[in-house]
Amino acid sequence: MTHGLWNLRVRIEGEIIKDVEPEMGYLHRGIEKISEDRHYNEIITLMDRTCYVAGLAWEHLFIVAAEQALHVTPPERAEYIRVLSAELQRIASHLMWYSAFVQDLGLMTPFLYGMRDRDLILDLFQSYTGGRLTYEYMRVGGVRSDLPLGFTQRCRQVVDWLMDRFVEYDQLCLSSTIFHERCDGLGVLLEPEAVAYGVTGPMLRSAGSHRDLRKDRPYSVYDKLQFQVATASTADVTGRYLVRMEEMRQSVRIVRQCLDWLDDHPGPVMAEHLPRWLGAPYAPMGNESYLLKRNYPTGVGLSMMEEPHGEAGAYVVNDGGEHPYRVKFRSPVLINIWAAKRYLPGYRVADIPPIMGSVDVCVGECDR
Amino acid sequence: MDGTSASGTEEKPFLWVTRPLATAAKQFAKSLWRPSTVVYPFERLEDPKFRAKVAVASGKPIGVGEIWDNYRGVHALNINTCISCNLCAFSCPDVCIEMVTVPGGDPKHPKKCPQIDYGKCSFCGFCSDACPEGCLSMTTRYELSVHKREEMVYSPAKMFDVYKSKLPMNPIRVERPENEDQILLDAPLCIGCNACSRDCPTNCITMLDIPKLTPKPGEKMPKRIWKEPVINDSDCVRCGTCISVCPKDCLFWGTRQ
Amino acid sequence: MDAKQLSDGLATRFPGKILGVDPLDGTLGRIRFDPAVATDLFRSLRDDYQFTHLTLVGATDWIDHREVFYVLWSDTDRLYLVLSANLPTDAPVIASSVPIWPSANAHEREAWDLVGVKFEGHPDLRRIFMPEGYAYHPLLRSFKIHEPEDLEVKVRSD
Amino acid sequence: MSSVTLYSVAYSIAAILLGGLAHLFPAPVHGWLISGDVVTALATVIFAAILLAASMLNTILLIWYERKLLGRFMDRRGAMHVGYAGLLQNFADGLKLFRKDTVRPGQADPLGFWLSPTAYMVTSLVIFGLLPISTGWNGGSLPLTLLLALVIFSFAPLFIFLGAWASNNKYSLIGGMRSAAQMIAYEVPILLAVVAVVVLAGSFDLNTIVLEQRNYWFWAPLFLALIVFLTGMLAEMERIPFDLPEAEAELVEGWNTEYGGMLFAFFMLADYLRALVGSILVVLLFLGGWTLPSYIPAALTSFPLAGIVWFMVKTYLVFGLFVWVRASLPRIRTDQLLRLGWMRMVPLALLSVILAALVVLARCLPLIGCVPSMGG
Amino acid sequence: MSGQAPEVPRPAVRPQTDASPAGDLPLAVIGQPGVPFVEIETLRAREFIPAAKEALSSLLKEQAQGKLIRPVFNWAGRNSLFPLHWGLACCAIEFAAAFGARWDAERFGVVPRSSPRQCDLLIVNGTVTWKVAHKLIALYEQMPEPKWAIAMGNCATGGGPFRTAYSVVPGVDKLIPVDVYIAGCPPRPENMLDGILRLEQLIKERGE
Repeated sequence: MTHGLWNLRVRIEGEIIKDVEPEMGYLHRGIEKISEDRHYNEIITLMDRTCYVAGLAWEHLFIVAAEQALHVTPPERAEYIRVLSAELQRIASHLMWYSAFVQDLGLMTPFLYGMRDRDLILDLFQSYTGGRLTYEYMRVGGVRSDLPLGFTQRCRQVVDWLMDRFVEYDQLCLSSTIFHERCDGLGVLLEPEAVAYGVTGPMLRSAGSHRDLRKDRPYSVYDKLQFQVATASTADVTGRYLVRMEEMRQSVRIVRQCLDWLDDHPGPVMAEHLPRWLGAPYAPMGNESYLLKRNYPTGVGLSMMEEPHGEAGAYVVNDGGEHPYRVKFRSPVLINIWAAKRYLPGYRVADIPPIMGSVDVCVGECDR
Repeated sequence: MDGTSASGTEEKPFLWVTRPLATAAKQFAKSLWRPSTVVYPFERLEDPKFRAKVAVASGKPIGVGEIWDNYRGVHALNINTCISCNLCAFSCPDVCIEMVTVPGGDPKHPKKCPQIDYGKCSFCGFCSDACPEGCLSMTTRYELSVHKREEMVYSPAKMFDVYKSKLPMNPIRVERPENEDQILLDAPLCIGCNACSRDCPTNCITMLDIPKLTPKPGEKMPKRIWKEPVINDSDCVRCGTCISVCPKDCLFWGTRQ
Repeated sequence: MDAKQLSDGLATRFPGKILGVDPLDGTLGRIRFDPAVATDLFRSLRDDYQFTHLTLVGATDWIDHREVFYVLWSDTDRLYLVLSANLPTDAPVIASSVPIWPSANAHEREAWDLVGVKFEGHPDLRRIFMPEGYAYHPLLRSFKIHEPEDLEVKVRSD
Repeated sequence: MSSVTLYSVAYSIAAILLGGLAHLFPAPVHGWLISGDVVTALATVIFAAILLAASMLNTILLIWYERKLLGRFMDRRGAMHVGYAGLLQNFADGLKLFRKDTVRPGQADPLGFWLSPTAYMVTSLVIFGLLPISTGWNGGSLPLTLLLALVIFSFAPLFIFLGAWASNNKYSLIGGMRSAAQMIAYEVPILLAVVAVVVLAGSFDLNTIVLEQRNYWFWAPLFLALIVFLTGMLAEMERIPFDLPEAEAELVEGWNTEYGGMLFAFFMLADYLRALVGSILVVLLFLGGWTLPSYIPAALTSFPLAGIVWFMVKTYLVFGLFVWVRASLPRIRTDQLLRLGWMRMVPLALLSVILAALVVLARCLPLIGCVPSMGG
Repeated sequence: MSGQAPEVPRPAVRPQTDASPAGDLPLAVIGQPGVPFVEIETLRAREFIPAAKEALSSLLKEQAQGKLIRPVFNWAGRNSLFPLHWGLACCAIEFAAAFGARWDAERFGVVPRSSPRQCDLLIVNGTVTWKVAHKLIALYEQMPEPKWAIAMGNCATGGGPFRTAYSVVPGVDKLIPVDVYIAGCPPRPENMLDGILRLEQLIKERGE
């Protein structure tokens, strides 16, 4: 599959799927284990690689959990920059999904359009984080650096351009009879079943649910931003397409609001009063008994976020040391793939690529 | 609950497949003269000459600008200003930096500079953020393909060559927090061995004489030199070398009251 | 519904089995419970308190015991609830929550794979990430990771 | 111009060669060498060689053309560094595939595995001997050229299925079965659309069909048949949107999954040969072949080999249409494809046959006695 | 942030990294010798590939002494490298971006194919875990000669940031012979193209 490394065992009768068994773990890299041996800020380098199409969203996820566990509050400007990054990342991730999905349908051209327009967003990321795919941008207590000069203007240019391109994408897919023939009524997963199977994100919202953690449980500064939750009622592949397209438009809306706010409110992007190993470069810590003597607060951080693929979660246990004691992630993709047992049987073998393509699989995050 | 129903009312099939055909034809006409391809070995994105042509969609430059200045590529090392503080090696999450001896130090103080194995480096920039002297920074060079695994290890001299080639360097300097922790001394444990002062890369530790204590009756006096390190906080780069060399673990991080 | 209400309600239903409630930012709190009542507690939470979503099941190894935690989401209250239960190291067994929340399937397999917590009543408790037949549970604290020894550079012979 | 034909060119080359050669031999051999039979035999061989070279060259050019065109549709450049504008790219690909190791899977059936690509290639090549490119530039003007070409054209599913089965790979087999079903399903509408053309032209001879289009090209009265024929040809060529035998997302590479090296090159080349044949057939049947409308200035139509030039221009434009479709449409599903073939295309083709009959009728109407004779 | 500290059991002594409390539990990770299924596969690849290459090259030396043909085939081979369409991890995204509109690797005749039988080049673009290692070897063995391999990114080169993990192969050159290494995490698409160009250079110099 174009979406990465996983295996779907399918039992078929003729062309009809009877039962499926997803097989994961081909990209299990022990990120949770490695995290236990790393400083909080160093885990960010792993976060970018956990979900390689939505690195900044996962950085945000982990950093919020870590801040909660460490009792650190970031300045508001940093929060806005994080939300801006997460929303741009949502657009980039959805564009990547679009590219892979249409390729599964056999459409070559939109794949290239999607990648081309995604590169523009990656250019924006590169201009302020310094990386194309792995950003290492957020830190406990803020972000690494402020936005460069002229960034907001460039960003507005890009999102304006993207808004025009979304129309083009719809013309290539929605306006095609073949697309509807291929996608309508496929992979139906109705809301009660989706809830029972723990499916989240665009897959759940395509079934008519309004569940979006950005609205339901506003984290960061989402309660100050105006946007709507994209939903569809068909619960099929077309519905997921529609929800993601609308989400990109809503993300552009959020991005514009964030840019307006950032233009007007300069300020620091890093919190003050951080513990030694968070605010400054790492250095030998010395005898651990001194560390215990200082009695840093312990804590548990739980952050749940609406990541492009669905609801992601991070659970961080801080036992007062320089490394977290335990880091546990909730991967939306793992559960969304798992529910294939529910939404795949009954369709044809040729329907597997569009249905699984509409799930938006990112194996790195699924296997961790 | 405010939600929007993503119905996509604007785009409905019109005459089966004519709309997508028209869209593709439009793009064909647009990219006939200049597609958005960067002809890589001949045109390079980081070259200012091509910035107006690339980052484009079909010949129309958008979102371009100085996007390359922050790029984190190969490191440039200024050997001359490196103080061998070891901070880059400590801050590396991937343990890819090794401090190797370079000529130029005195015999007591061998000069050590970072050697980076790009086969392990994840280009996170923590090392250049940590560098207190700004001598290790990242450039916009990214071509790193080699035939042999050994060629991926960049020695200090090789990184100095990168520095001398005057590539654009990552301008981001992460500011150090104002209320940084200082290095404190657990005075009763100190034996005055001078190790911290000897190895301090910035020479900010001076050993001062302290009054000799007379043991109380019945108490055994530790064998020690009657000196104690005093650290000049304004010069200290917080590299922790003193902590790691201290034989008695009597230095630690803390806030001076 | 607030944490007090919920914990009081649960305490009356399961006397002596709710071991305490810790506050946790952004959630109703963290309820520690006795693993013996796991199934009943889950059913009660789903049916009586509308915690319809099971978001996360995970486990932590605390050397002297293992902790299983559940994160639940209530659609009516829009709040998270964290449950946690301590299991002894020598017999880390708890009743599975798959019959109540099917979404726990993959999570519990992962917890078994990585931390070695057994879920009784799970329909298909196999390893999920590591290959079948792998001998260890890698997220136990006693399992050490280390720099690979065999990292010397190899040159192709021809 | 009209006197020069491909065969006459081949014949004169053979005569010159043999004449030169004959001087080296004594009289009996000399006489035998310049006798008509020998010259004819050699001329035939040369004729075939010219055809082979021309069709191969055109096919390779066609692949290049598609890659460049597709690149522009996708806002990129396509092959451009190997040779001028990537012209040598496909030669490099072919040479490399020729040079590469050919692996036969251990469980594969040797005969079918080796035979099918070769046969597929050969059957695709043979058709070129039948297609007229300009006046006199064809192999043989049989009365049933069109039928013969289509019959040879429809051998392909047999060999594809054979090769797929012989590979002993489940993806190949599924791909081969899909391919066979698809090709057989679309034979019917194609033949019906051809019937419409034949009704209008009154002949199975491609030369006659082209000549019948002197006054008006057949696409105007037979627009429906053209649509059916184009769709059917897309399915026969297994191009997007009908490339499900090679659906990469579900079947690795379809029926040529196990083929590598030269055998894969055969399959690839034969695919494009068939694409070329399809485009040529569209031009011959609907777009007037090498003829041009009378309002085109004579200067554009009377230079040497103008017929061939215009014919190739038309062929490449038609192929460009196929590329355009490939660039903008997704792939459809097997059952939808078959439903489209049987439920939509066959009735449309039948309708177009009726239309063609009506056109013929309308043409006859002014003639005396036509209508009563039909009644009686 | 309300600063409420939920009660977290603080371990009395933080486990030290070097001392193992469970002494009898070996430090073994699956990659070390003693775990059969990977080992067997590894050995097979290690011995099979050089032998096959040797046989092929000796065959070539005997038959194709021609000075004319070899360069032509060399030119063809290096200008039409078909990589396997196989995405592993992060680098696969950049691999895809290199085939996107902006970089368009097809300019060099690099066209990804899905079937290993039609490929010349295996670009290992991502972390290789022990679970997938034998599949990687199988794919490499299915590719017909002559063939090349590129280790793209640090994970393929030496395990990258995950090399300490229990499930990751520390470098794909433990499994298959690698011709060109590309450093980067992940490498930019330009960097990947640079690697392919370097491989072309290598083929030109070294022959096949």
